[in-house]
Amino acid sequence: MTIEKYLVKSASLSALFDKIKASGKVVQAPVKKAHTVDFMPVNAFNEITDDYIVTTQSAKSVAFPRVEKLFKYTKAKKEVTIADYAINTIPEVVMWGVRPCDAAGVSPLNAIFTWDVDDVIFTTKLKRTTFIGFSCQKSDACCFCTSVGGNPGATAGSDILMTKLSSGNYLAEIITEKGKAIQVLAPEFFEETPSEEKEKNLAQVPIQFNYLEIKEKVDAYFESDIWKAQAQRCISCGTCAFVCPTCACFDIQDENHGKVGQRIRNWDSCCFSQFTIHTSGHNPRESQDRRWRQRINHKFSIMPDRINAYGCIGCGRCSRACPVDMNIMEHLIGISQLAKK
Amino acid sequence: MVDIKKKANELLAANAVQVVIGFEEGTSGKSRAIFAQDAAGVDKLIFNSQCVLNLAVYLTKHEIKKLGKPAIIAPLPVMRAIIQLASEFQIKESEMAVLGVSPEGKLVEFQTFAAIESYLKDFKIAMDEKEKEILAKISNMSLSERFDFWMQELGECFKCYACRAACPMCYCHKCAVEQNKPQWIPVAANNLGNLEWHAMRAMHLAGRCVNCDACHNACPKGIPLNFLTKLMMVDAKEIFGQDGPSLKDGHLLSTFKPNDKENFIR
Amino acid sequence: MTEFEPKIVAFVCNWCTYAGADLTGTSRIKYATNVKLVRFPCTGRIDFMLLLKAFGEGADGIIISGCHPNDCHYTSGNFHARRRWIMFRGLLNFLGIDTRRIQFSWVSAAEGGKWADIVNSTVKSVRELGPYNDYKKVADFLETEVTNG
Amino acid sequence: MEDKTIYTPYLMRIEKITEEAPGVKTFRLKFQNEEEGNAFEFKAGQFGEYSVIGEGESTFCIASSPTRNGYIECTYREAGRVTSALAKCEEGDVVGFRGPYGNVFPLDEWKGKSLLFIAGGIALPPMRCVIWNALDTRENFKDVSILYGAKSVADLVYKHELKEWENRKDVKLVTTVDPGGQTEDWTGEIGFVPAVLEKMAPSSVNTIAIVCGPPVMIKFTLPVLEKLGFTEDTIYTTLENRMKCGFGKCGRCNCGNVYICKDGPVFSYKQVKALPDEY
Repeated sequence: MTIEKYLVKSASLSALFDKIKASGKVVQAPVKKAHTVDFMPVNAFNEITDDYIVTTQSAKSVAFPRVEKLFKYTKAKKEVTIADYAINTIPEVVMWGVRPCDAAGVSPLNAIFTWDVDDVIFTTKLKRTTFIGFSCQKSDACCFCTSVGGNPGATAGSDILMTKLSSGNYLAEIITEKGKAIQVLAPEFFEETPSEEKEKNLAQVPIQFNYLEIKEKVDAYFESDIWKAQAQRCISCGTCAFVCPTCACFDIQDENHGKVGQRIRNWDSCCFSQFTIHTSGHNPRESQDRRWRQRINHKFSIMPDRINAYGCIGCGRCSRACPVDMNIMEHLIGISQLAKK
Repeated sequence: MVDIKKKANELLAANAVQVVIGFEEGTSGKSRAIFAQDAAGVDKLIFNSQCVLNLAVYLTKHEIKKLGKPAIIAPLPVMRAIIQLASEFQIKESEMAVLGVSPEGKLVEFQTFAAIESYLKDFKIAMDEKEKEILAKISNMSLSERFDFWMQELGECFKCYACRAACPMCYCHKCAVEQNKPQWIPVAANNLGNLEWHAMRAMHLAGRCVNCDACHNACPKGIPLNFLTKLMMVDAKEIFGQDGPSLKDGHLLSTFKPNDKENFIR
Repeated sequence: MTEFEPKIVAFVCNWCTYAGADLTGTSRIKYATNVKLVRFPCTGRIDFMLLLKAFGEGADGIIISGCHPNDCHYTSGNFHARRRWIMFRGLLNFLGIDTRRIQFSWVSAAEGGKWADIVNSTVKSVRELGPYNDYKKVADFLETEVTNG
Repeated sequence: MEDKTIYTPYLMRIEKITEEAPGVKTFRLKFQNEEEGNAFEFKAGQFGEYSVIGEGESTFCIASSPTRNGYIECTYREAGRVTSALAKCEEGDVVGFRGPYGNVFPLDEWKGKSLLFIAGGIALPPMRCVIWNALDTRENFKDVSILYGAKSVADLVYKHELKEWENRKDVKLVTTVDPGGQTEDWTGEIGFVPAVLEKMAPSSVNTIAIVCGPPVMIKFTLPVLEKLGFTEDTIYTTLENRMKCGFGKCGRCNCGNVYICKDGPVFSYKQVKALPDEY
C-alpha cells in the first residue's frame, strides 16, 4: 500500500496506547529497568520510556526469543509422546517504540528463517506482530544506519512509523495493512497531514563507509592478516550476537524434568570457541580471528550471496554492549579502506 | 604515563618483549586493550580511571601468546590477577614483564612475582563504602526477598558469558557449563539455568576472585553478579583469613586446616 | 488433609554414613522413610552443584553426611568437603536459598542411632517448613516463559 | 491444535541393533507411524538428525540404501552426549529422526561409469548407502571397486556385508588394516589406505572416485588419486561439520558461503578445494 500520513497529537499517544491495549493485544515497549532499557510487556502507557537511543537488546526476541520451546515430550518405558508447538496460542503483539534500524532487521532475520523451509514458529510470531516504529531524534557515536542503507526515519520493516515533530506532536506514517488495522482501532487520533517536513526532525547520522564495498573487500581479503589484527582484543563472548537484531545462530537442546521435558532452541553465537567444535575435538574455527572473520563475512558476504539480505543494519548495539569495545563501525571503516584488489 | 611509555619502548627496542599489553583510547571516552608491537603502538597507550578491563585476561589466551613475550601494564587489579594466575601455575615470571602502575599512576617495575606480592601488601583488597552498602542491603533482606531479588537480577542474564570471558580466572578451555555428559548446567537462559550457572561460577571463583569487577563491567545487562564473588571474598577473609591472592598459601578450596571452624555440622 | 511428606535426598559417604545407615536398619531402629540415599565414595566427591540439582528435581530437603573429621577413608576428603560446605552454604544463603533445608552431619559406621536421629529431625524440620515451592517455581521451566528480560 | 514444525522429529522404533565394532553400532529404524514411513523418501548421500528424546540431537548420514524400503539405518560411534545415549538404547526403544537433509550423490550422472569407493574407519557408513544403491542398480555401472581400511580388524564395520561384497563377482573389494592391527587369520592387506590404493592402482578411465575418511587419510589419498589420473571433477567426498538444525538456519556448518547442510554434504573435490579451510 502507499504510505498514508497523519498527525497524532502528543496528548493522544497515551489514549492510542490504551485503545491498542483494550483490543486485547500484548504490547511490548521500551521500559527503563534497573540497568538497561529493554522491551518488556507493558500494561500502562506510563511504564514506557522514550529516553533511549536504542534498547540494549533488539526487538528480535518477539519472534526469536532467547529460549524457544519447540515441543514437549514425555518418556515412558518404551514409548515417547510429543506435544507439538501450539501455533494458535501465539498472541497478537504490538512492538511499540521500535527504532527504524531494529525494524530494518526484521527482513534479514525473516530471510534466514524462511530460507527453503519455513520456521512456522518464527513466521507466525512475526505475522502476528505489529511494529510501531519511532524514528530517531538522537544518535550516538555507535550509530551507523546510514552506512548500511538505512536512515533514522526509514520506514522499512515498521507497520506504522511515528516521527516526533518540533511541535511535540507526531507524524504517523501508516506503512502496511497491519499498521492500518491499528489506525482503525482509533481513527479519531489520526488527524490530517501536517505540513512539517519529516527530515529536519530526524537525527543526523553521517555516512561512514559504503557497505557494498565491504562485501567486495571481505571477499578479496578473506585470507589476510587484517582479521588477526582486528580480533586481537576480542574475548570470545556472545554479547554482540545476543544483542544483534539479525543474528540468528542457535543451539537445540533437550531439558528434562523427570520423565517430561522439552526440546528448546537457545541463542548461540559464532564467537564462542565451542560453537563449531566437532565431537572428535577438531575445531574448524579454533582461533578468534577466524570467528571474527566469520561474523563479518556472514553479515556482509554470505547473507547477501545466499539470501539476498545484509546482516547488519547499523544499530551499533554490539559496539555499545561489547565488554572490550570491539567497535564494529571502526572495523568496517578499516575494511572499506583496504586497497582494491 | 611518560615513564611507562618510555619503558615500553625500551623493552620493545631491546626485543626483551615483543608486545606490550595496555590500554588505548576507545569509543566515546571508553578505554580498551591495545597490543602494541612498535613505537607507534606504544604512542597510543593511555591510562586513566576508565581503564577498568582486567588486562590479565589476555595472558592466558592462545591467540595473544602467539604474539610473543608480553609486557603488561598492570594497575592493582591486574597485579592481583597475575599473582593469582601464577599461584595456579597458569603464567610464569620468566615469560612476561610486568609494568606496574601505582594508584597515583606512576610506573612501578617488578623483577619477580614475589616483588609484586610484597608490593600488594600495602594495597589490601577492600570494598568501598558503596559496595559495602549494597552487600549489606542484600544480606539484610529476608530470605524470600533475597531469593526474589536474585531471581529478578539473574533473570536478566541471556548467557552471553561475557562475565566468564572477561574474568582473568576463567581460563578453562572447556568450562564446566559446557560439560554435557551428563548435561551439568542447563544450557537455556531460563531461571534455573541462570541460577545454576551463576552459583557455579561464584563457587568456582571462591578464594580466587581478586575483586576487579571485570565480570560486572562486562555484563551487557548490568547484573550485579560481582556481588556473588564479593561475598565469596568476604567469607574467605572472615572465615579462613585469606586476604588477597598469595603465591604460597594455595587455593582456598584445595587446601584445608584440621581445625577449620563451622557451626552447622551435626 | 493429609500431612505434607517432604522429599529428602541424602548424599552420604560410603565408608561411614552409609555403613551407619545400614547399622540403623540392622539394629531395627525405626526412622522416617522420606529419605532417598545416594552413596558416594567420599564426601569430598559430593559436588556442590548436586545440592542445587536435588532442589531442582523437587527435593524439599537435603542431608549430607560423611566420616567425622580425622576419620576419612582417604585421609582428608571430608576436610576439603567441610571447607566447600562452609563457602557454599554462605553463597546459598546469600542467594536466598533456604539453608535450613540442608542438614550437614558426621555419622560414623557405629552411629546407627545418630543417623536415625538426623533423619527424623530433618524430616520434622522440613515438614514444618513445608514444600520448597519457591525453588520449585524457579525450576519449573516447562511452564514458565522466558521474556525479553 | 498442535502443529508439527520443522523441528518435530519422526518417532522411530529401533527394530534391530547390530554391533559393528567396539563402540560402533548400527540401528535399523522403522517409522512408528506407517503413513509417515510410506511417504518418506530420500536419496543416497543425505543425512538426518537422530535424537534420543531427553538427550538431544546428533547428525549422521542415512547408512541404508534408498532402494531398500520400509526402514532406514544409521551407524554411529559412541562419542558425545547423544551417541552415548543412543548406545544405551535397546531394540524396541523409540528414538527421534528428522530428515532427510542435504544433497545427494549424483548417481544418475554416473550411469555407465565405473565407481571406486575409498573409505577409512567409521566413514564407511556414509558410503554404504551409495554402495548398496549402486549394487542394487548394478546394471547402471561398469566396474565397482571398494577399498576400505581401518585401524584394526576389530574396527572394520559391516563385517558381514564386507563378506558379501567379497563373495560377489561384480564387486572388487580390498580391505586393509593399519600395520599392527591385523589378526593371525587376516587375509586382507596390511598398510595405510593411500599406500594400498597405490598398489591397487585402479584405472581412472571413466571412473568416479568417492573418498570418505578421517582428514589425514583424505589428505594423503588425494595425491595418489591425482597420480592415477583422477581429476577434481571425478573425485567426490562427503563432508561433516557440526550441525544443529540441518536446514541452513542455525549457522553452525557454514563454511565460506557454503552451508554443508544444504549445499552438501556431498561435494566434488573441485568444490572442496574452493572452500576455506573451515571444515
